[in-house]
Amino acid sequence: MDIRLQSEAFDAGAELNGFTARQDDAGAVVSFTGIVRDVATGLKHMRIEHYPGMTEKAILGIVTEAVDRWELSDALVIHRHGDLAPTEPIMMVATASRHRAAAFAAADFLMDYLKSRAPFWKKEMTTEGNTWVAAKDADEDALGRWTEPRDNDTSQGDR
Amino acid sequence: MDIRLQSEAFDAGAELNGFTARQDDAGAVVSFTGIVRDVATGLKHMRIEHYPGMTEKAILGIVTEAVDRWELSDALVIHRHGDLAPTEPIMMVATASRHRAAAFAAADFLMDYLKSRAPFWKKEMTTEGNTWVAAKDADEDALGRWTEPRDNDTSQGDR
Amino acid sequence: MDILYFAWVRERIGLPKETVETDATTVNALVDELCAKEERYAAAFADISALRVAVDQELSDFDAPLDGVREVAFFPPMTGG
Amino acid sequence: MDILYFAWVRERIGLPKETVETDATTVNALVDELCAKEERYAAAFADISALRVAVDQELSDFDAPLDGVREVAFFPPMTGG
Repeated sequence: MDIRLQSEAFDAGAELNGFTARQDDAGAVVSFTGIVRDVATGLKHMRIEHYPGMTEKAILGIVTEAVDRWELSDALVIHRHGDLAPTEPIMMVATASRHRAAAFAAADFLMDYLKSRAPFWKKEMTTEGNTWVAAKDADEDALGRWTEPRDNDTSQGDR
Repeated sequence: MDIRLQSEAFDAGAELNGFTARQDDAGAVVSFTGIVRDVATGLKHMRIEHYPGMTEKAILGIVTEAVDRWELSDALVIHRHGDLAPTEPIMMVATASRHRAAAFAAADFLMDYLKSRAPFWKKEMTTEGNTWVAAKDADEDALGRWTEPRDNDTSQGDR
Repeated sequence: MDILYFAWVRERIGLPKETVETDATTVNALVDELCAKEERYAAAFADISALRVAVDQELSDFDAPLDGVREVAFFPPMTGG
Repeated sequence: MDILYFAWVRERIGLPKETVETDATTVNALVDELCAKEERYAAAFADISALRVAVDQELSDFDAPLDGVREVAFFPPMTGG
């Protein structure tokens, strides 16, 4: 497992290649990259606040749960904090597994949990003013998908 | 949409970065990379046969369906044929969307359909002999997941 | 009509493509004609449930009509991705 | 006990962290103590359903006990990812 919390930008493609190269028995690698969208009129940057100490623990807990539950070969989470410019990557998740269904489900799960259970808060700094991004009910609801064991977790055979 | 059928190896990380850079309103990018695993004892290479003419049409049809159904910003499919060495990427899929749920669902859908509906056949060339990879019932069954419209298609708000 | 074979179907029949003259009106009738031709065809088509067929490059069924069709392909279930 | 505030809770209260002496036995009791202190606390805690709490860096509930606790943090629902 590779977990990084950082203010620096990162290269998602290079991270994906590095992660993939570290696998030796995983036929399936799924990645998610979250990017700062220029949706707010005149977005200057996205500011991401976090809770040092708790953030690392929360991410580690979520990643450990995903690795155990889907018997992943490996998982990667990179999450930035501080000021991010539009089009920069905010964070990425990658999962590796022998089975594509497990890799997809685990990456999807990691995103849902990082979104609503890791202590990050986004603020859009725009030419019109600064606004905290509101949490969405749909994001909280999405967590409900993971409370029941899914019968297709690792049953879908080779990749 | 970017669809490539090729015998040459490709750089999944560079492709992910290129795809992401081409988006301007998508906050979510999901990728899947399929890699030749060295599972068969003494695998020398994986040979992938395809049906020239039909393959391109089948992939285009699948990608078009995914883009329409999940209102994707963009989608990428690269699939190789010919002889592939262990640890080389076989294929990749990438999807871009404003919504992470749509990007995940569409990539998952693309994989299920490429696996069972695009005319490719894998043969493992090993030191012990050569064996056609058998299709798995689970892969065929997986297609059933997509016949009913999913209510979370694009409803999960921002990313 | 062009008939194409892929993967182990191609290997079993021993050729990737052939052009046949046929009056078969369905894929099933075409398969019967081919099987009558030579043992290797009968062997390849012994278990039709293990095969798939594409008609003019579209996945199809064995009872599909062949009226106006230019190309039929036989192959095992696909294993892409 | 260290009390931490994040995001708009931090902005509304006007500080990221403070150390308080308290006999509060639950998070709710601590919130009541803070609200009694100054108007800006009452404003920040006006709608508790809009807030989340972490006790010793674990997400928790407002009725959680504070026995032996060293750090409590208040913040709005998270928006990571």
